[in-house]
Amino acid sequence: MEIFSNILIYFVIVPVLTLAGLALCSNKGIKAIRTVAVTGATVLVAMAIYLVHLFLQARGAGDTSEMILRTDVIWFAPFNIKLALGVDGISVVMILLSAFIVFAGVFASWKMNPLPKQFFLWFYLLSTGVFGFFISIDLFTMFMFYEVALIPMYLLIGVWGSGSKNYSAMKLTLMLMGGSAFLMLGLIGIYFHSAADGNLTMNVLEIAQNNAIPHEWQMWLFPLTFIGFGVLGAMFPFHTWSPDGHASAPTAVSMLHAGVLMKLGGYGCFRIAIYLMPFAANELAWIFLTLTGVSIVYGAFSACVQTDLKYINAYSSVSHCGMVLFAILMFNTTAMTGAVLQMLSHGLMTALFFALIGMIYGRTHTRDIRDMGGMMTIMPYLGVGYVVAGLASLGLPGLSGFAAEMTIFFGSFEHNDMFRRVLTIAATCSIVITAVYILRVVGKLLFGAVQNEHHRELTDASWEERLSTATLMISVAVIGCFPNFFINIISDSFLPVVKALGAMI
Amino acid sequence: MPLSYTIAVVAIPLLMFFFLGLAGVKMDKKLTGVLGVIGMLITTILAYGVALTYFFGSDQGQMADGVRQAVVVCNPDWLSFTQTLVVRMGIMLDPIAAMMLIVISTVSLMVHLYSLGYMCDHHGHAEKGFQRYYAFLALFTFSMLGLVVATNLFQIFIFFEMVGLSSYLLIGFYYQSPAAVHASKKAFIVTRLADLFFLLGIMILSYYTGTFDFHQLVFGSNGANSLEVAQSAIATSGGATFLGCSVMAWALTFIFIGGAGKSAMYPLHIWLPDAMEGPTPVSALIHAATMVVAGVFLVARLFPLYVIEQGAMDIICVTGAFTAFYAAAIACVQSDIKRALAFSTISQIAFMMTSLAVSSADGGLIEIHGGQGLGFMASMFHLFTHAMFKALLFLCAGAIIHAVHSNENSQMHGLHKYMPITSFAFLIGCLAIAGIPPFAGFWSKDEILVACYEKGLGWGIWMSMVAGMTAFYMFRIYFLIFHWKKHEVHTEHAPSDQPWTMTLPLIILAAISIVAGFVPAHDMVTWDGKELHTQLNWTVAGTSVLIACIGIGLAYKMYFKENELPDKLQARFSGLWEAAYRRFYMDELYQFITHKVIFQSICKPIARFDRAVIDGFFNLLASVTGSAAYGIRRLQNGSIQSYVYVYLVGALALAVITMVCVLI
Amino acid sequence: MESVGNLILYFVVALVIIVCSVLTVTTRQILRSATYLLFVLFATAVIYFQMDYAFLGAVQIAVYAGGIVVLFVFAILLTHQPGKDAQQVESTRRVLGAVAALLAVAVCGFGLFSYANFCGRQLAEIPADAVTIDTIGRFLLSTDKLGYLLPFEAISVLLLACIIGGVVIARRR
Amino acid sequence: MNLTLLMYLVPSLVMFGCGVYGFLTRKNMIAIMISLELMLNSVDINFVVFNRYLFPGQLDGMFFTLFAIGIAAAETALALAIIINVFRVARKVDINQLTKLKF
Repeated sequence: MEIFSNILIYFVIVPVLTLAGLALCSNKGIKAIRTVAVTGATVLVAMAIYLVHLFLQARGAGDTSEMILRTDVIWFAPFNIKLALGVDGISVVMILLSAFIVFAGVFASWKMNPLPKQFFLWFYLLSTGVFGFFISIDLFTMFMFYEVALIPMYLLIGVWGSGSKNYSAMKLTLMLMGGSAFLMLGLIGIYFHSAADGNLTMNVLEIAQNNAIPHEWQMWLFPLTFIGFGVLGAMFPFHTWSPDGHASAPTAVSMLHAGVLMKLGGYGCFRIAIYLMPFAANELAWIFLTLTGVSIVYGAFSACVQTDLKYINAYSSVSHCGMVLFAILMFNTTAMTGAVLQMLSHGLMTALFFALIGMIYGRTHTRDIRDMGGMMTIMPYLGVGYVVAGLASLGLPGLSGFAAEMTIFFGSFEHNDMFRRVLTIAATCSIVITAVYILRVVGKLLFGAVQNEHHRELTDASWEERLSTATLMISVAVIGCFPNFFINIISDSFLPVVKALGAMI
Repeated sequence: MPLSYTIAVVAIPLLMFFFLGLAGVKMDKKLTGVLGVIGMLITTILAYGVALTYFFGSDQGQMADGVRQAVVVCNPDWLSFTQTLVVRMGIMLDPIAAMMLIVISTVSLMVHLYSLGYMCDHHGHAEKGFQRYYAFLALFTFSMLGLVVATNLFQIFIFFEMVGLSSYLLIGFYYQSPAAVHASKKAFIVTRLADLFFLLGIMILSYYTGTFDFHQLVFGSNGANSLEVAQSAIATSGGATFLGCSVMAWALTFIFIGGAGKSAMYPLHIWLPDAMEGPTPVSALIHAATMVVAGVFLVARLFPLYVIEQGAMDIICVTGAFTAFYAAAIACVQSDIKRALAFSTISQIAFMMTSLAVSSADGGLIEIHGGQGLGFMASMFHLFTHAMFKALLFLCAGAIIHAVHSNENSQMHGLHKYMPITSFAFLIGCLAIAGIPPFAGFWSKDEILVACYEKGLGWGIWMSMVAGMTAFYMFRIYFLIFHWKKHEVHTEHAPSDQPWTMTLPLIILAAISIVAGFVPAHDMVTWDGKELHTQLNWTVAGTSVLIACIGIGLAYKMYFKENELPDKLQARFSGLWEAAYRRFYMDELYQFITHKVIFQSICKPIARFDRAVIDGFFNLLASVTGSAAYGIRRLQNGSIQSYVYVYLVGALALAVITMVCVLI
Repeated sequence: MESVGNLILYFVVALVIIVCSVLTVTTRQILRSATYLLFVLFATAVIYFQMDYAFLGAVQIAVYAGGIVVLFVFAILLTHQPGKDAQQVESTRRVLGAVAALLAVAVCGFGLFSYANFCGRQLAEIPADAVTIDTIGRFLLSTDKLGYLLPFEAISVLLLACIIGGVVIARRR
Repeated sequence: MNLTLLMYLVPSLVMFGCGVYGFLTRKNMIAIMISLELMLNSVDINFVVFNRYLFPGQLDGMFFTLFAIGIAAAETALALAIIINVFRVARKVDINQLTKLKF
């Protein structure tokens, strides 16, 4: 089979094999379960790094095609549905991000209890969906994997969550499904206008090439798809699943959700909504720019007064993910590159945050910052990790957030109209607000006197927790220190889009 | 020494940071401290070598036609925004960078050494977090060095953030004390707010000029190497205006605000006094000698642009002059020795700012004193001397605090007898800052005053008055600490001079403070690289010395021996005294804005809005759907008889309809 | 012209059906209800005989009267204490039921009477050997156009399923 | 006087009406089953008489009735088995009181 000679398909096959392996483990055999899960994650990381290498090699060898590693396999001929694989720079880095977060997530849920086997089963099913989404360029396949990634979330939160988990799981699933409903409509609409000559197609590249969606249809389909993905990208005012969902989700699920799943939103907004409908994107950008601009400031302000660690982080995610969508809507290479960097940065940093919060919560059994204090003396490793995550979040040079945010701000500022300028300046203000809430938490949680004497008996991170967080910390630092490496991978991929958008003006 | 050694100057502290931060935990505490000092010593030697090579050598491209050139040692790309707009992480040596290398490495080395003693308790045991302390010091030194050798504006911004971070970490070193945590937070957020403006300024500037690079900003991208095209940056902006001012004026003002945040200019000064919660050597290094002058350095870096934008210059000038007076006034009444020194620092930095800003483009006095260049040179010179004597003063304060365990001067009094070396060192520092010849401060302050008088008589008089106040409050502190009345010994340990690790830096810095004024700064540190021919203006110098002596005399009268005069004056001007003591209520204002306005009136309502309205909407949607479903469920009541009934009625209705249709 | 005997038989049967049907659903004792049902079923069987479908009539008696009613009686006896009357149903329900039933009768009756042309058909003579067991057997097991093998087999499967179902349900747990 | 088709349909109709009434009003499940049998039976009669009067040459109606009787037997047997089982568990056969499985 031709398709099995394409490395991309293995990004789906490996999680599926891991699933199968997990299914064969007995419920009690925690060691076997861990071994299988870690093996799967390690293989994925190795493959992701190899994929980056392949990509750089291809580009270095002068391959300027939009997507590399293309393979098409027909699934359902009547609707021209294919398993169309292909990656460009953006997908490559997203796959890399996902692999790292899955890896860290496995270690973060090392002591998962109860039902570790079932947990990892759903966990890997979710991963399958995520990887599948990033490797495919066929609308149907993308949507299918998108759903595969969403559904396990319900069980993962509903079964292994904490707090009002039923409510949260239901809310999260329903809101995201609501988004999917919009999306589905949008995708069907796109499909039926995908070609002027009647050769309807699901392939994103072909649709973009045909550029046949009538303008009046674009005006309908663009908001549908953008909102559909925007819900997952926590766009104001569709973000409220995020605080509750994250608050109830178990550690690794929060990591994967904030770290990767929310990126599906940004990626989809770009890859489907903007890429395929440049006309409507240009026309309607102002609405979504306003919404995302509001997201940025609103999320940051909301985070300032929360007392639950996970809520703070969830609102902070609203702010940061708002920045992703904001930058994508700026329609120039710099800002869009910044958006992808921000996705990477936010993914790693929030995963780190959630991992640490999970670990702290696992020890103190509270997430209320008013009940904690002086954690730095008790658990220095986790404390340092939290500070690093916080600094990355508030955009300190040398950590990932800075490079991403600066690229976004400078890219956004390239526009000469007052509307975008004002929004950019408003977005820029968020760096101060971010500093306020991050330092507030760090000050209350880590510094100061120990609030609760029982906390003195708590232990610092165990080896698997150290491994999990260290992976993320190092990744954050690597992106922050060598942003140009990533920018070189990413930025070329935006040229077709920017060109298409430019042609509309 | 090859100038490329500057890379090592910057890299060694960074490596020390990682080494001490990661491996230090497992090492003996004292060892980490010694390693830190050794690392810093190497850095200092290299920095001196590089700086002296730059100033006195001529074989590495630093001199051309008698003009000192900036030498770019390396300039690799770091972050490419677009093909042309690229952030580079480079190393550039020019007069002010070389001078700053000396300042930073000297003070940093002194502080490293000093901390070996200071960060120990009386039994010589290192404090908790000793390694962390040295790691942070190394991080700060790295950031500051990176800042001064920056080749472009964005790199400065990056290192502004980095020094902000190190400052945050070091102020909050005693992280279990709520005051320290609060102070560190405040310092970070206030400077961050300023950095926001800095960033906006950079954005505007880079948008119109398409570059971050200083060289290109000043000389234009065509590579022309003369100051006649210095206006290129302004020219490329095409005269764009915003709200009536040119965008360049906006950009430069914003960038100045960024610098004002770091340099604690009014009204962004509020973090600096609180920052004194950190260990005293840290205050000496960061909050007196190096980081706080980053703002001055920034303005000096962009001086060729500021000179052209007179509007921005005026703002700096007014801010500087006001801050100098404001801080001096507050310093006159503070009882906490470190706070008093902090306000003194603010005042002195404001001197430097003013000095930079009084330089004007229409240099009518060029033939006499070098016109616009004089203020620049004076400012940099003062930066240099101030760093030395203010570090000295802070380290002395540290020694005193270490000895008496209090910051309040009411706990000190009459220490001269017990700590003679410290006392003399402090006295030298005071004389230097007061501007008594031949101490360092005299030379630099004199140049500043000259530059001010050239700007206008009013400016000169104002700044002279502040200089007098400086002399007064410094000697007030000195007399209150070392004289006033006999020291009461509370504990069994009488205060005494501290161990050699702490005393040696005092002696060295005192020596520098005496001789630093003779450094030929006017030959070395000028804005255009040309030598500046100055001569002592005895009218100004004489006046300023006289004013300083009056200030000292007043202080002597009031504070040398215990007497009633200060209390009487305090009672007489109680309102003014109270206001100055409470720092003219700026902290309360900030407190009000942050807590009452931002937290209570913005954040809380937004959070509540989110829960109630947005979340409420979705919950409402869900509950409406739910109750509708519940309502419909009633129809499905499970009673087969009612189903049949409904079915029957339906079937009959259909039958009737059919029949009606058929029959009609 | 019918024979008088046939006519009388018809009227008796019709009377039995009508009266016993009404009694079946109105009597308060369930056992009586089953008994009246038995009469109705017998009367129905008589109609089948009248229609010359002797086999059908026999089946009706054997399966319905002999099987089903016996089952009913068993079920009733298993679930009711003898002599204890079922309580009277509430009147609204009765009224509603009556209205629905009368409406149904009225509508259907109206329909019947308005199609009097075929409702007034006479009974046609058929050959005496038209519906012998033999014929029925052939039909049932034939796969021709009018054969009933498939439904026959379907029924047999259904019955098998019923037997198994009954066993499963009735099994003691 | 002749026995017309209508004359057979009328008792059948009455029987059906009684079945409907019984089905709607009875609370005892067995009684409901009895009413059901009445309706079924009336339909059977209709099949037979329609067949006999309208298509005397064919036997479809008769066979239909035959099968209907078979199915009715099966259905009744099963239903009664269920009822008895329910009675075993709940000790009652009144459908108004059997609400365990209701939402």
